[in-house]
Amino acid sequence: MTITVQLFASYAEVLGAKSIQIELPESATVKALMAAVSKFPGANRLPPHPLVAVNLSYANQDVVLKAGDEVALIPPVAGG
Amino acid sequence: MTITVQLFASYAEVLGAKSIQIELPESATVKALMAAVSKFPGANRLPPHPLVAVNLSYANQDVVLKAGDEVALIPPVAGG
Amino acid sequence: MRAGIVTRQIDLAALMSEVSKDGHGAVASFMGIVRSVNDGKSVTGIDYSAYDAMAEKEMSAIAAEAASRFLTDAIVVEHRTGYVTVGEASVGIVVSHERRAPALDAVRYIIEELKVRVPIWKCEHYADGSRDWVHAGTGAPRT
Amino acid sequence: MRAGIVTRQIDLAALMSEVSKDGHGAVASFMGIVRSVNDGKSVTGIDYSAYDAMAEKEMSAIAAEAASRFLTDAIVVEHRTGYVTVGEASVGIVVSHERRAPALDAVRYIIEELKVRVPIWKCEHYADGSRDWVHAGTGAPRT
Repeated sequence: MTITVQLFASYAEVLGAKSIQIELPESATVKALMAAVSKFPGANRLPPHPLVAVNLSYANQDVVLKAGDEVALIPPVAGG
Repeated sequence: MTITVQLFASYAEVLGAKSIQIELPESATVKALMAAVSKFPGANRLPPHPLVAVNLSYANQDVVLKAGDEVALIPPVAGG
Repeated sequence: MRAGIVTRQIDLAALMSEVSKDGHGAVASFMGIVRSVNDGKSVTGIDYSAYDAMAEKEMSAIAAEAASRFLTDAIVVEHRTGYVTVGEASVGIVVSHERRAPALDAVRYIIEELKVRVPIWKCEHYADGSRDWVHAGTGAPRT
Repeated sequence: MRAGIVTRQIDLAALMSEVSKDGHGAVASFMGIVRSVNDGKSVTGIDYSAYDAMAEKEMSAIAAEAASRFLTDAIVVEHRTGYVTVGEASVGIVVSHERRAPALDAVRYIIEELKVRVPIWKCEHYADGSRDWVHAGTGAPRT
């Protein structure tokens, strides 16, 4: 399955894109997703364990992804 | 000396005046003042120990009064 | 820093402009509003009276204490006297600060102290034509 | 109750009118303002960006939590995105309540939670033409 990962703020700058497409086997976890993300050019400038949101909620490494999930990497927040 | 005692809110209603004049010996205390006040008509409807302000500050029973002092009885406050 | 009694409507936006300060990142405010119901009775308005000179002295002292405790002098406090109808503000407090926590702390300090120290009184007027002096700590919870 | 992202100026007076509620005696507010100096550098403005859908979901969740904890639904929260110049508000929170303490508590709860949970980011622009992503907890104290 193809997962589209949205990127924001400093992460979008580091990876040079607003989103990236990741090809993953069915039932892959967030952990597998992040392993794939780490191979992208510029990903070495991401922190060790970036926060991930799946379908608008923060998700831990064990969450299982399915096709159509809305996935995003969340840089350290700084609202207010 | 004559001390003018300002009255406010419910105390002004109870004593039927915005201020009362009290005749006291020199160096009389707030306690003596209050003893004199308690003889005024309506003073039986004051609480046992009304707060007193002397020259815009809360004053205890031992404060010594002098001619020209600005004296007031302070009902329970209810601002805000 | 300014604290005083006013006899007109409280304009919170104006108070916010007044304390606005370059370099400050936080503005906290509190308004006390005349409630339509108190202690189960339908209220039409509150007639506030004050021992003006002492009230302004105490309000200024409270503002100065807040300035000293919370390290900002961008503080304004107004309490209205006279007849205030339901839904209108009786008191307005605005504090600007570099940071958010002390801005909120200062506002809270000021309203709590004001309630217990400042010689201001309220006479509630009810829909049935009656009226009553309201003392803090009696009857229904106060704002 | 309303919480959302806006791309225009925050009008706190309008937010206050929005939450105004018959029977409520207390209105508390907080505004976050873009500071002219941060971490010793002269700031001209902050470009705020957000993951809009998730930010609005989190802001709404925070408002709902505050409503449930502090027992009022008279809550409005706006966070602005885009370029916000020094002195302008980036966030506005207003809570109306019957009583003052929970009104102030709710405002504090909302701003504290917003700062740590809501996916919003700021890129500070400096007078020297440079810019930098600001992460909470780094550099100078944040408002």
